[in-house]
Amino acid sequence: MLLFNQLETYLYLAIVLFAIGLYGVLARRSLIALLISVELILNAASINFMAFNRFLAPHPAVGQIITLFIMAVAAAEAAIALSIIVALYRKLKTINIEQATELRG
Amino acid sequence: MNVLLFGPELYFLGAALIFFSLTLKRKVQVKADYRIALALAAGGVAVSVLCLFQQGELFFKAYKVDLFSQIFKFALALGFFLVITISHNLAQIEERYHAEFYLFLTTTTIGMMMLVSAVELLTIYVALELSSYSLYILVPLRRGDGIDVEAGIKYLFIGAVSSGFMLFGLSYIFGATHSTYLTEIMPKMAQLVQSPIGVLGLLFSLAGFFFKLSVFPFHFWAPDVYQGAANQVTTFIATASKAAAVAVLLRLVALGSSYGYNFTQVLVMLSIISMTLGNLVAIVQKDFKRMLAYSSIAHAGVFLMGVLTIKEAGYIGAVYYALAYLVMNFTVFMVLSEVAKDGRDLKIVELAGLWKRSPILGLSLILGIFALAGVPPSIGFTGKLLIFTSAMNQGYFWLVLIGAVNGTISLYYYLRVVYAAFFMDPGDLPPVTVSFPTRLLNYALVAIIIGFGVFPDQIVRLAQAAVKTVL
Amino acid sequence: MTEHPTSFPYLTCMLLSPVVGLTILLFLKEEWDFLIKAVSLVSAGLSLALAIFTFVAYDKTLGGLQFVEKYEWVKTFGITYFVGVEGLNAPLLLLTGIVIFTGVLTMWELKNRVKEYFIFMLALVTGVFGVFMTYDMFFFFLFYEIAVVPMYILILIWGSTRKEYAAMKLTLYLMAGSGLIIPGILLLYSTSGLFTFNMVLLHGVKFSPWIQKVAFVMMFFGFGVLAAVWPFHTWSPVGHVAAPTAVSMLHAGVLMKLGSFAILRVAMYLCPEGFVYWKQLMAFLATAGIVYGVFVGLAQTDLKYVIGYSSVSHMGIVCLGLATGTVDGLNGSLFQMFAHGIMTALFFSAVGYIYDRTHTRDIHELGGLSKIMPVASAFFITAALCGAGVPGMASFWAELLVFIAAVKVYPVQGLLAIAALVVGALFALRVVQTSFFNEPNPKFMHFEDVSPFLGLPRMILIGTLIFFGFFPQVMVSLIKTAVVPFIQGM
Amino acid sequence: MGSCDPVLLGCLLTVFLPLSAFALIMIFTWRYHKLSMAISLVASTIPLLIAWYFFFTLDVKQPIIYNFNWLVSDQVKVPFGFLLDPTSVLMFVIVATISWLVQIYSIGYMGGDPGFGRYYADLSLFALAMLGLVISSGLLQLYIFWELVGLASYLLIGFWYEKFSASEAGKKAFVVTRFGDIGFFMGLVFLTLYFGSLDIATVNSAALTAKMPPWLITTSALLIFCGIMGKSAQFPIHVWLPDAMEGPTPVSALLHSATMVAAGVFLLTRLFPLFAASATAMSVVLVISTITLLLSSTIGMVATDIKQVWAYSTVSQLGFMAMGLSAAGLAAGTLFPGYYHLTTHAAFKALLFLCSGVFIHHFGTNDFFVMATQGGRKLLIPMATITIAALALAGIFPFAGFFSKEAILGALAHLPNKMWLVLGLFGAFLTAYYAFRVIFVMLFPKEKYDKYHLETDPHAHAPAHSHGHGPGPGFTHDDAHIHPDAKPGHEHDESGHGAGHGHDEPHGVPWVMSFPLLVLAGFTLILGFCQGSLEKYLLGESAPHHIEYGLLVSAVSCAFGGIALAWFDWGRRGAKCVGFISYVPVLENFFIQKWYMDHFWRWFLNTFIYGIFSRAFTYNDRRVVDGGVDAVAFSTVGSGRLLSFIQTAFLQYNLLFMVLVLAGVGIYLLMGR
Repeated sequence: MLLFNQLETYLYLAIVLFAIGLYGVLARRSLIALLISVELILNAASINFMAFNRFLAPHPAVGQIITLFIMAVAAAEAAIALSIIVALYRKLKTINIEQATELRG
Repeated sequence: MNVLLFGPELYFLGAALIFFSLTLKRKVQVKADYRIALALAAGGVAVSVLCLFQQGELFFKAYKVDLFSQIFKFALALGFFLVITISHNLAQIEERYHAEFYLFLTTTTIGMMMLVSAVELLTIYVALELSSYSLYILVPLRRGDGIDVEAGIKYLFIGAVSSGFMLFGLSYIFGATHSTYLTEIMPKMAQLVQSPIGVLGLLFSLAGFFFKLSVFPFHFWAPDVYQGAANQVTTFIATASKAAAVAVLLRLVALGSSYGYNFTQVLVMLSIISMTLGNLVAIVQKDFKRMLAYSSIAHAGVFLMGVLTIKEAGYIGAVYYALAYLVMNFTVFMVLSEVAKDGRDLKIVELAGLWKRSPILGLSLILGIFALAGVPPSIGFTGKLLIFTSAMNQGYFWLVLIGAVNGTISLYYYLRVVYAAFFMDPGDLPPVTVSFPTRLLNYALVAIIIGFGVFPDQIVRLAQAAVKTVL
Repeated sequence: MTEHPTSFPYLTCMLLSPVVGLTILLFLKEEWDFLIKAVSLVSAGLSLALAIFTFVAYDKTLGGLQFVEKYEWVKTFGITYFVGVEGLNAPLLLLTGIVIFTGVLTMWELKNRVKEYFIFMLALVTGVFGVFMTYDMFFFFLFYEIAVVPMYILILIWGSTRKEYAAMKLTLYLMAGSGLIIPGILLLYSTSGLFTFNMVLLHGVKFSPWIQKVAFVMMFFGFGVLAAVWPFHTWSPVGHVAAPTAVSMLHAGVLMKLGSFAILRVAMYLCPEGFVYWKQLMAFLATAGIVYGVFVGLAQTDLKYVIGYSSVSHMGIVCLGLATGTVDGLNGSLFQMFAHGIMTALFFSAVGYIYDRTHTRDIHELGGLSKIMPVASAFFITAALCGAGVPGMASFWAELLVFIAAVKVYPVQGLLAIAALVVGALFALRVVQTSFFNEPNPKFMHFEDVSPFLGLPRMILIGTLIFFGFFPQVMVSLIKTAVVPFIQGM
Repeated sequence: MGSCDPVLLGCLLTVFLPLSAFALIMIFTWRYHKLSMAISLVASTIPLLIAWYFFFTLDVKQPIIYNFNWLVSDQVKVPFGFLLDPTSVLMFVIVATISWLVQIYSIGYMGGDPGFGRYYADLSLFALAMLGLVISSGLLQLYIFWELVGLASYLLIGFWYEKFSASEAGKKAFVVTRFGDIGFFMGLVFLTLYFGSLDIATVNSAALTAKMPPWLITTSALLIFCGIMGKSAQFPIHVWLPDAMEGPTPVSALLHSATMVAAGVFLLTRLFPLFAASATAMSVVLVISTITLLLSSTIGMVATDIKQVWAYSTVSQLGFMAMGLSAAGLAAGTLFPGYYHLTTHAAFKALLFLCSGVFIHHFGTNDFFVMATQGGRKLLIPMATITIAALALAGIFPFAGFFSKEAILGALAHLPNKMWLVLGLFGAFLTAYYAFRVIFVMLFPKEKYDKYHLETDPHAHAPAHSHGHGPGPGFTHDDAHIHPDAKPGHEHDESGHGAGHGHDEPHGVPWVMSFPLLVLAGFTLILGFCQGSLEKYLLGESAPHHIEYGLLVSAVSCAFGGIALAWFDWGRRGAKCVGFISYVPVLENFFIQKWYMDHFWRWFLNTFIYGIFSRAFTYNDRRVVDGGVDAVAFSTVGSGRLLSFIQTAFLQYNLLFMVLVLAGVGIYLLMGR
């Protein structure tokens, strides 16, 4: 039970999550997958906020509020990203990032 | 609470609502929309001037209204207005989307306005995202063969990743200081930079702002977006959003009186690399907007130079230069969008013989370009010199030296533009007709560029007063 | 340095008359050819008149800075608008006035894009006047760049041979120079502790030797580029060849002096210890320039290249004079700045006239011109003799002073420089003989000689040369009033 | 300076009249020949009167000195002033007289020349410079006028500039003398280092020179002597003088025989005390002048161009004067002999040239063989006068040359080493020979001249060489500075001043041309008998004039020997009409090639100045210096091109780059903490 009462646990969890997200962003080629990975990064941040708030913060609610905000923002981001992806699909007939390589140099 | 404190933001919110209602109506009236937008933008400038000297705090101290923020709000309103003025030929955006264009332009302006006076981490984050997301949408609005969406998608993901970094960093800062209020974080900064968490937090959270300012290594979006987006959008990104980014960066960095040697070294390195990389790569560009993108990367380095002094002089320089940059960069973009009536991407060679096709535009172009290159008599020269001066005062000898040398390098590609505009034979390129208002605008810009370059005192005083409220 | 404020802002008027001129030109129509020229001539003439006035009205017994105007400009950064006249810059202001006036007259036949030409030319001149008269480093640098940059366009549009290359090279080269100047200036500014750009105040500050050495060497090379100090001279022949006549006149005649004057006014004035530390190098480079210039010029076949390299050599003499750091040397050096300015202006205006007619500058192709256009050739020959250091011309005295001073301080370099005079003479006469005293080239038989009106500017220049050749004291006594305290202050 | 002192006024007039004449003619009247001539004549007559007035009435035992500040810098002070003492006044007289006579003469000689006005302007310029030089009070001022003299000579030699050889000769003269002048200037600088002022009186004051370190005296003296070598055409930089004969003959008479070239010797006398203070310097002078004497007289024996003969004789006589002065300096003698010879030489050499001028003008050729065959002796006055002059040159009693040569040989005789005396005598012998070679040829023309002349016309030799040393790539003919055979040819008279006159005149000589001849002849006759008074005038007391008969005899016998040989070779009926020298063809060719001096200089110039320095520097300038600059520019652009690859088109590479940099920075911060 101790494990769950330590700040470090959550921090490491967050770091792992962040790393996974980052890896996904760099490794996956499908735009959808990229989007998911970005969400993971955001969630890692949220976990941090929650954890810090739970273990350290004087004010009980700040972290949670922030997390709520992050979720909202992430939702908006997802919407925008998806819309752009759709636009991209309309024009390039693909959602594979490898295909979008017009601009260079 | 005094409504004027929140005046500009409220005004633009209202404007956003109006534009939103415009988007709803069935039939497309481009001209009407444009007139409304112009009127609203002018009103925005007026309001921001009106609220220039407001002072106070809002929303439980999460939102600070002071001269500094108000000046930048004015700058943003001005930038918005200027962009609207050149939006009379939105050739690259389908008519039925014009209202959306105005709408998102307004929302991003609101986001930036909130950004410049936000003093609480969450507020900053939200404001930043608000401004960014609207731009994400504006970029692919352009009709085109895919480079627009490509630019949009790149912009979005680079932005998302850097804001992810920022958020992660902010969480660490929150953890290390148990607070989200800058005023409470400020005192703890000293030991913050001692703890690894603090350092990483600071570094990561700077990522988001560097992204906005397109500082190396967060600059990758700039060339693609500049080239991919419609000229007006690019103009807005290149002028107003730069100003906002500088403002928030100033506010944020001003927190710590000292970040320790290493951290400052990092900033110095980033500044140097941004300048050098931007200038060197700009040399080989063919596309005008893309070249300007790289020049903006270089300028980001200059701004950073002003920021990292963390001294009044440097901040004055940065503020002055931010305003100057807004004006001179806009001048160039204005010429660009006037020459490229159909909103195409302009190759540098397409400026050929501009002096003959439209002398007044030629004049503005050469002045804007020389101002960007930091050639007197121009605001660009004065601003740059002020920044260099303050950096030297802090003893950054090599930084200044490299900056000065970079000035020489940059001159090379700026002169290529002058070469095209003043020497190359126009060939069969059509003459450029300039409407009377635009002509007036040109004269005004020329007057500002030279006038405030030679007589900088007023601006400097204003900037000084503003900076006092931040530091 | 005592400062005597002025009752009437002469200097500001001198500075503003070109500005006003070009502002008027902005609103004139491209077609109103004569009007444009007239306006620019008037504004140039006005500033010339004021320059002559300050030159004559300067009170030698009073000494110090006169006609001083001083206003707070940007308090926060210690920038002041501070202009004045003393023995150092009075001759150069006069020089600028004469050269721009004659320059406008010389370009009277210009047809292509007249309006812009005169706009840029006047802008350039504003910068030059500003540099010579200001005592605030901010404005000094501001005007310095104003003077340098319009050159790009002037060469680009109205130039001749390889102009794109030349223009770009020249501008970038000079800008690279100012890339060194800015840090140098700012270093002094920030280490002075006064946070002022006012040179007179900074002169009072005792900078640490290290700072002085660094700042001096940076500014020496930075300004030295413009003064065509060897080996940073290669822009100058190329640039002069490419530039249109009046621009070459201004550039070789006045702008190069800007560099040497700046070395004196900023580098030596503010960092005396730095000067003492580096003066050996200065002397060496100067001598190298002198010898090098004549020898390379000996192999040139393009009139303008020849002149360009002779300028390199003569600017070397100026620099050598500065390097001596003695009163004689500085007197000579400043006198040489003036004399060489007039001389080169004469050179280029003569060549310009010939080139406009014959469309060649190859010394073999124009043989025996003095049969066809005796007056035009007479102009060139006068300049050439002046360049060969013939007595009766202003530059003779300047060189005399410099050489005597130089031999005292640096015997070896001094004697080398003197020896270079032989080659100098050889080199001048070679050109004169090949292109003027020779079988006339039948192609050019039909060309008519200089008309009195076009002859006027050249006559003015020759008159100046000879006047100061016979009455050197007029100039030297004025220069001395500033040089003596300058040396004592070092 | 508006002083009422008549002497000062005179000096000022002497300087400013020719100056204003020059200015007037050059700027305004050069198109109007008569007017220009009038102006110039006025401007030369008044100085003449002043000169003679000074000479007779002014008491200059105590030098009269006027000084005004011309240029006062800190330590360099250049006064403008006049110094009237016997030395300067005598030279003043000589210069004024001869230049006046020449101006008279030129009316006839140059009449109808297109550049008549310019010619007189240049003459005025020369008068200004020469007079200023003579009476200048300070060495710097003297140097200035010295340079001006050079300028004038440049203009006058190159007067017919459309003739390439003429302008070449002018340039050669200017550059070569300049070469010496640089030494002169350096010497002056050295003196200033010691004296501060360059007042002639100061420099000459024995008290100061005594205190001077010897090395300094020697160095400066030798350096100044470089200038003298240049002006007075001493070996090895005498090469310009023979070419200078390209100029109009009166010019040769005025500048290149009587006055300008004498300026060098004048300077030597001017600074006699200084030179005398250094034995080393004086012996160098002696050696060089002796070499000059022999070299030029030997060349004079084989020249066929009459002006060349006199030119070389001038060189030799100048050498002779220098010998006299240096000998006097070494043997504690006085400057009188050299100076006296200068005076007499001025008279008879000018006469020689003017006479030859008449012939040239009449027959339109420079070749005295041709003149002879065309009946040169018909022109009585010139024939007579030229003979007188030749006698004087040869040093025959009672002509002026005799006395002055005696004086110099006397000075030589005082030297411990008699070799110099012998050489001097030998020189006298040769002089007599080549002088009378000309005279006899002219007097007793033979038919075979043409054949002979065609055989050994120097034009037939050398020409291969002149353009032979092709100046390397990049250097075209205009760089061929010194033409080993740049001799005034016949074309001169067709193309040059022959315009409109020359042969067509019926006979005889216009009075304007014969009058100066007679005057000069008169001088040649009387000057000899003024020796005593002149010496008294110059030195204050006339040294007791004991004549060493041995010397006298040997000298006279040398002279007569020379004449006799000339008679044997050329004069007598049935003479073989070949110089005795032609029995040694090698030597003869060597002489005809002027000891290959021109070739040497040509080679020197081509190899070092053009070949090595100029070309190397130019290459360095193009490739190294400029190339370096361009290289920097190119590398900048190149690096930009390279860096632009960072911006890949592929989103995730960019992201990766971004993340890596961020990680790097993070690690740096964590480590560096």
